[in-house]
Amino acid sequence: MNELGLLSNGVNPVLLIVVPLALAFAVPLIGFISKKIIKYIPVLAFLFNLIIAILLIPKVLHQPIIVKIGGFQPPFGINLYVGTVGILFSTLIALAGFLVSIYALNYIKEGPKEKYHILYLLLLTGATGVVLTGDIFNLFVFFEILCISSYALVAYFGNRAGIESSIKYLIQGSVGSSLLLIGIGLLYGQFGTLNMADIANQIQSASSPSIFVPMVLMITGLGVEAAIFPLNAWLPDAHSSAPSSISAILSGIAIEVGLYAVIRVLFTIFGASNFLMFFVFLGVLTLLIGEMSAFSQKNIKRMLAYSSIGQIGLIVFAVSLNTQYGVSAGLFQMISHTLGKGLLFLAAGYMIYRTASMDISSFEGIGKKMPYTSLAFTIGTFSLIGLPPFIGFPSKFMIIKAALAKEGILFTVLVGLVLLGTVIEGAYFFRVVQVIYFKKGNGNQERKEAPITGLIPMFIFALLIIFIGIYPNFIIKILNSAASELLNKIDYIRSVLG
Amino acid sequence: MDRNQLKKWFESPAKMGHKYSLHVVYFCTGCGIIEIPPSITARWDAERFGVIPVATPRQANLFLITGYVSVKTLKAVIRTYEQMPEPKFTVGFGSCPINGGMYWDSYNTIKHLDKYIPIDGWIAGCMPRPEAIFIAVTHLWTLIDKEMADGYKKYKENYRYYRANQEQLYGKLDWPPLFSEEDKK
Amino acid sequence: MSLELLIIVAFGGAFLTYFLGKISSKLRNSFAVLNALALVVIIACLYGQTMEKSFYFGFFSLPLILRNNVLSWFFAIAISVLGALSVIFSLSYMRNRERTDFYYLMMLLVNAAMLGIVFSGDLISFFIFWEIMSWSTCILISYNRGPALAAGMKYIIMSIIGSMAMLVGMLSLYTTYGTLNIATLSTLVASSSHGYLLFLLIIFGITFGIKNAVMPLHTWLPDAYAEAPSPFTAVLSGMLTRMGIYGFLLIMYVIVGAGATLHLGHGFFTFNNILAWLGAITIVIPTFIAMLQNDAKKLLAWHGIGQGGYMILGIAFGTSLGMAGGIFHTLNHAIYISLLFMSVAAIQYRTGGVRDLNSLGGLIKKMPIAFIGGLLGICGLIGIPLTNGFVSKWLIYKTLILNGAPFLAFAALIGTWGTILSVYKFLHNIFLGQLPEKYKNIQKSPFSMRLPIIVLSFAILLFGILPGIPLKVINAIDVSLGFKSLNVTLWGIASDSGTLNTINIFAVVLVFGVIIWLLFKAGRKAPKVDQYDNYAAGAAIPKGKYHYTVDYYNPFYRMATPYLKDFVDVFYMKIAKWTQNLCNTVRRIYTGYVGNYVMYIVLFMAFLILIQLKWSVF
Amino acid sequence: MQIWGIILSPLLALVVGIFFLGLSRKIMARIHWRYGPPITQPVIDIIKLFSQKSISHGTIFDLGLILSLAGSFVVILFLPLGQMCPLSSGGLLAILYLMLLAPLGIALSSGEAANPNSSIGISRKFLLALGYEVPLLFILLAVMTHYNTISLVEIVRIQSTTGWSFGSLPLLLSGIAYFLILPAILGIRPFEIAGAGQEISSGANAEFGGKFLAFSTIQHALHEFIGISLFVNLFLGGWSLFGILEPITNTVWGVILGIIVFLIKMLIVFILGLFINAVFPRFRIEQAIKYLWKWPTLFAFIGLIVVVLVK
Amino acid sequence: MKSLKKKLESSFSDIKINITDDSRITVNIKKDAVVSILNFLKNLGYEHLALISCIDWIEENEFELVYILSAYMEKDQEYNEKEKKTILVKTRISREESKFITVINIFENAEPYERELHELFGINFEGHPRLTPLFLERDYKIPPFRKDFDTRKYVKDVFDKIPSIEERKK
Repeated sequence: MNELGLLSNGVNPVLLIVVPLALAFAVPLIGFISKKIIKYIPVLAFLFNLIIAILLIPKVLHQPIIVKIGGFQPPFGINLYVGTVGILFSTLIALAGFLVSIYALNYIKEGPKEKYHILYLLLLTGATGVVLTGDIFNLFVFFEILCISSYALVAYFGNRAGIESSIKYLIQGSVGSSLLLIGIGLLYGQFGTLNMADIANQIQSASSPSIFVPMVLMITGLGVEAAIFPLNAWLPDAHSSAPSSISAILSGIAIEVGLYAVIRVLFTIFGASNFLMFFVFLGVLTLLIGEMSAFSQKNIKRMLAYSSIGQIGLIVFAVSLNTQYGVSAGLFQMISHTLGKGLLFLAAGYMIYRTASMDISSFEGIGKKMPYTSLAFTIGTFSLIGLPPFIGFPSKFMIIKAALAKEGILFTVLVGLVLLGTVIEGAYFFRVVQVIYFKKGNGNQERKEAPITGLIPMFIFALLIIFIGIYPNFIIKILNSAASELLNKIDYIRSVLG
Repeated sequence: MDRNQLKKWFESPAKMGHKYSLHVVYFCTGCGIIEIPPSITARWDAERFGVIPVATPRQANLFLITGYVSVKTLKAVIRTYEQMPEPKFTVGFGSCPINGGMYWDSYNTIKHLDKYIPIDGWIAGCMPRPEAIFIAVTHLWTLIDKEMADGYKKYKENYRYYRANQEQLYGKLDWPPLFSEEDKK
Repeated sequence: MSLELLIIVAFGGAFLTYFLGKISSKLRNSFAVLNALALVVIIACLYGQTMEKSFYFGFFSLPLILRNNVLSWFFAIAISVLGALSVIFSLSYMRNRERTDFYYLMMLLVNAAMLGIVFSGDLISFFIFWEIMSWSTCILISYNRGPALAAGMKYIIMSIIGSMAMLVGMLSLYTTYGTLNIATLSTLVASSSHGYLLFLLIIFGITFGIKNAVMPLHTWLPDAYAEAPSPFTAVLSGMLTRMGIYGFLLIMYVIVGAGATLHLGHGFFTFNNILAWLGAITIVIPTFIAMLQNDAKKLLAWHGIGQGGYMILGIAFGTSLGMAGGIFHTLNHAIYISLLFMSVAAIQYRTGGVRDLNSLGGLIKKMPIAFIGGLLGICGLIGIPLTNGFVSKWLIYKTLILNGAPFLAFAALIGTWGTILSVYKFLHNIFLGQLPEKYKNIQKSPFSMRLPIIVLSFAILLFGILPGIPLKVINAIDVSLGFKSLNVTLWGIASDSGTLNTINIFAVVLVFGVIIWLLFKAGRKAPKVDQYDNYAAGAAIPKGKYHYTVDYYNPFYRMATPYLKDFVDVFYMKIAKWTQNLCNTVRRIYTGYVGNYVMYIVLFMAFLILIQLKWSVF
Repeated sequence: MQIWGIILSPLLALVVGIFFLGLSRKIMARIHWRYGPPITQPVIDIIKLFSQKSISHGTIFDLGLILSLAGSFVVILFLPLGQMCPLSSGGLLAILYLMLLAPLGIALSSGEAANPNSSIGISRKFLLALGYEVPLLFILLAVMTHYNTISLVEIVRIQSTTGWSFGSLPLLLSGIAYFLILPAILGIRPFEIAGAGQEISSGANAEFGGKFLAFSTIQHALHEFIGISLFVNLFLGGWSLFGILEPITNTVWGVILGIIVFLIKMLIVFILGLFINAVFPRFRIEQAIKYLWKWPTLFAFIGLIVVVLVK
Repeated sequence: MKSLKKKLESSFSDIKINITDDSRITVNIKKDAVVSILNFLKNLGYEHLALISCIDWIEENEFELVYILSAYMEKDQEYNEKEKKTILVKTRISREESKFITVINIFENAEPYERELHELFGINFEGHPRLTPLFLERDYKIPPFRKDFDTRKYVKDVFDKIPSIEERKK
């Protein structure tokens, strides 16, 4: 009952990690009592997480909370740094996790359900952990939890494609994490400490080549998970063969967390500003390659996977503009991508479930059979393209404004390329909408709508998309403070080291 | 020539008009057509009589039937005649339209053309020369003057009989009768 | 009568119609018509008052401003009247079609979006309404399935490119000036550097060029007009494509200001001159391509592009007369092109969707009202003196000639003759000539179709004979845009260098018409005759084979066809094919072997380190 | 003065037009070395046609013809006849567009006649119009830019002071071009494609019976009058004769003399044109368009360039 | 000419061939061998079927069909009268049944000739696609070109029966 205790003296952010972890291990125990309750546990866990995160937001806004685990003073003990960025991401993870767990209530029927829920809880704890930790080794540990559980979940269906893609994902992921570990080792060897703030503090004094190698190693390691261009070969296979709920989480949460890690490493630890210029080009390259390969896809989930790569490229482009407005635009795009892509994957899940095939041509006339799901799908596509009433529009608005704010013909050209990517995105998404609504469906037309538990998360996602789309000021405050926290690392160090 | 007597002009301009501007639709049937082109060109010049060849029966008021009329061509002749506007005159060339001429016993030529359409004037001669045509034109003038060239009126009054003759020859005709009962009065 | 009430009524009405449709189609129809008429009434009594209201949404501290001035009122009244007429028209046209509630929702949504565009006072709401308009149009274009999907796809790609260009232009304005309110912008922008002004004009020019189908950007228009359901094509061709003109007016004369735009660049290469020449090309080539079309709606679509060239020519010329001509031509074009599309729709409705010019004929006997609509429509299109087209074309030509641009005037004038030829082919193949057997017993078009046709035909004649009525409003627009005013009389323009007096032309034509009609009556009575009592050199008239329609201007086709293919469209198709192949090759990067993927990761790292060692960039 | 103009000029145009028709048949006959009909033959024809009973194919069949004749009369009112110009609002542009009424009217009525011959005739008439319109527009633009006005009355007044525009160098080329396309505008001899009697049984008036044919011939006569009077007004300075008539310009005698001079000029131009064109066989429509777009357009285009350069 | 005569005699039984002075060969043959000989001659180079005519031997109660064939001149040969070779293939068919097979599949241009013979002689050719009337407007009980068709009697009962307008009026 000590959780309640912790509740008393103000909410302790550590709960965000501890509760899902505990419940993850409690699942097999509860399994003995009755198999049916298991699938409700993740729902409870993330509902709890969501409430705590929302409660913490006002506190964190005026000054970040440093949680010292085991009473050791930093830089010795592990500490959690719950800044606005951290809380923003954890609310996002909790929200998405909560909704997808409702979706999974009766989406996951066959196969080892118990294992699914354990891995699901572990995956999201890993994600929350990465977001909140202030210590790079701790970052590595949570990162590993996240990756391993996602390897397993990708192979959940157990069919040939699932296993093959999860093996590929495993190999690349492990290569990435080993590079990450070497990087952390080098840093530890050089500075003798694992605490991010401490390293950030001592880094100015160190000579540039000696810190460049660990930086490259860490960025490549994290980049694999963050799906930046050359490193994201695993993403299309993993997302298309995973169950839809998992691919929603993977492309909604896992990639964003990977990207958060890369940004945290780049901005706070190394603060290498001219490296960011390289990242701008990398972002645009990822965007174009993602959109182009999505354009020629026939399979709906592979198309959505490639479009996730495109969106990631857009976010990287926005964040690496290295201005306050740019970074907040990038974070805004992350939120819109999580909501939009999550909605798309959930809707696509039930469409595939009903038509029992993944290629787009089988969706003809589904607008009639599943009106609400296809409406949700259309809202998702419109928001990703960036049409006014939906969340995609303000985020694209901010990105282009940030890009144009930087003088120079180079950035106008890059904006041109980004918009070219949007045009291609508009083209292939409209092609799908055309197939859904305007092709005459063959065969029976009676309505086989998705079940209620499937419709509720979609409905909430759609509601959020429209609400934030119309009223973006609602989250602008959090975004700006998160961006400022990321950008100026001095007060990060001061708040941790005191 | 009495063309320039103004008094006549004012008495009946319509009749004078018809006399001095005979627009011809010549129907190239039989051997008479060879005579028409020379009558138009420089040597004989029909235009000085106001006779000009025109393309369609709608614009014409003189119908020259030059030579024998076969059973098949008679259909076209009747249709052209009916398409011509009201004060219309027809002139038959040579003896064939009169009584079949040298084809008197042929199974395929029409013997008495005036049983099917009214003919106002005949020109003798097994294909009359252009001078004969012009003489016929002058005669036609006198006929018009004396109100005797009234073939079209006869056609209108006893259209029923003409129609009966035509249907006796062809069985059922595939165009509606020109004058139905009521507009005859 | 405030503006936001108008917007609420427009959008609310659209969604309400959709839900009413669920209850009963009769209720929905009457509500749709009522809603459209209500809009007309509200806008009508907004005349004259210029007002501005701003509402603060939570959108990055950017207000949504609605304002009404004489320019937006002019466009708004045209949009609402045309929208009402097309809704009335589609009552019977869409009766036995499926998904009609969806159709009405989209129709009223498009109207509402256009009103929004016209009344929006700042660029962000302009952009939002613009997006809503282009999306609902693309859905309506691909409404009847089949080839319409390709047309919809082509339209949506071009309009996304257009709106992206506008987004970039708008945001560069926002970053440099911090505000998007059009009124404040118009004061601030005039002062900035020529290069920046040119950049702005080109970016916004691309968007409005695509929408108004200026020559190189016109390829979406023929397919979109041909495939969209006909009542919507009337709205699409009438007012929707002319939002491009409103946009051009907005950017060239409101935001950048008349003074600045007119001498941007030097000598021949000023922005206006290039735009004028583009307009001239847009007049000539599509009009002659229109001659080759065998599909009635495609033919009218190509004319839509051609007439767009006149408006661009009028506006780009920057004198008050030219402006008046351009804007007046926008109104006239809206009237007669929608009239023509409605008469084609009436024909389609009766002949079961046939719109191929080679298989129709003689429909004047069966559908006289559609014929009158068609006839007055094409007279307007050509610019016959008593119709409204003549007045606006006269204004445009006068400016071109008196300002020393004879070659532009030549392009415009030769465009008229191209129009005459192709448009007479349209009228002849559908209405005149022999009536085919299968259309022997079709009835007249229903009343709800005849009403709009009659109203629009009357409007053509009214504005043709009394052009003063619209010209007064247009003169006010000229003054508001900063040009000197013309002395507009009720029957035309009176100015020192040549007056136009349509009343005495009308009087003279009427007088002589009556005299000759009496003379005609004096002649002997000519009885009416059936179409088969005809001259065929004595032979019987072959039923159904005696109507000359197939390649009507054959001698000209043989001479001109190789040059009149739509090269621009072929070029765009090549680009589309090329991007498709590029996308396929790009996808091939993901080979599917894990070995390659791991190699990518290692190569990426090696690449970074190599860069650092060699040039130490980071 | 203006009311006189409105009554007098159409009648004068009618009489002169029909006289030209008769004259052309007489001259054509003389060229063919035959006597030919009396000059008054067209009048006789018209009287005969009016007394004939014809058929009609529908209301548009009649109204189209009425519109075309009314259109021709209206255009005559806009053309200055000597000093007298009844109506001048809208200038040369209005005349150019009013000249569209006549062919449109005939096109409508012959279209309604449901006869392929008349449809082919109309399509050829419009193609021929397209053919001669290209050089004609260049010419009109050259004149308008040269005198920097769009009103014909103004052009005639300037010519009376500064001498005929046929004499001034830049407009000489345009004048020659106009003379080259004059037969095409009038639709006579080599360019008789639209009303070809033999090939398409007189094209547009295939189905025109009695009074319809009369109206059509009158319209054709007026059209010839318009074509020539436009030429005379634009290039031969309307009523002015090398300044001789200068002193008595606006007296009654001056006006009458002006009209006579104008008509004489028209007669000369007409006869000259007739002599040149009577010997040509009828062109095919492709040859006509190719010819019209080759030499006359070249002259007119160079004329326009010269005018623009001179300004 | 001789070689052709020998060749024909060798390949066809009971065939009578005689060569007239102006280098023309007439071949009389049974009706069932006509198709084979026409094919044979066509391969020999006589591709041009000039005419099919018919003679009405009323006494022998037979029709005689005459197929007139000639050879096209080679391109390089210029035309001279002597070189022109024409062949007449004659055959006899009985007058009552007046039936024969069509040769359209050998010579397409035989179609109008056969229609004419059908209309004027009453011979119907099996396999002919369109045996519709060609020249005559009215239908005749006895086809006019047959010898037993009396034109004067026909004229008397058709044309003279039609009264003039005055008689009909009474």
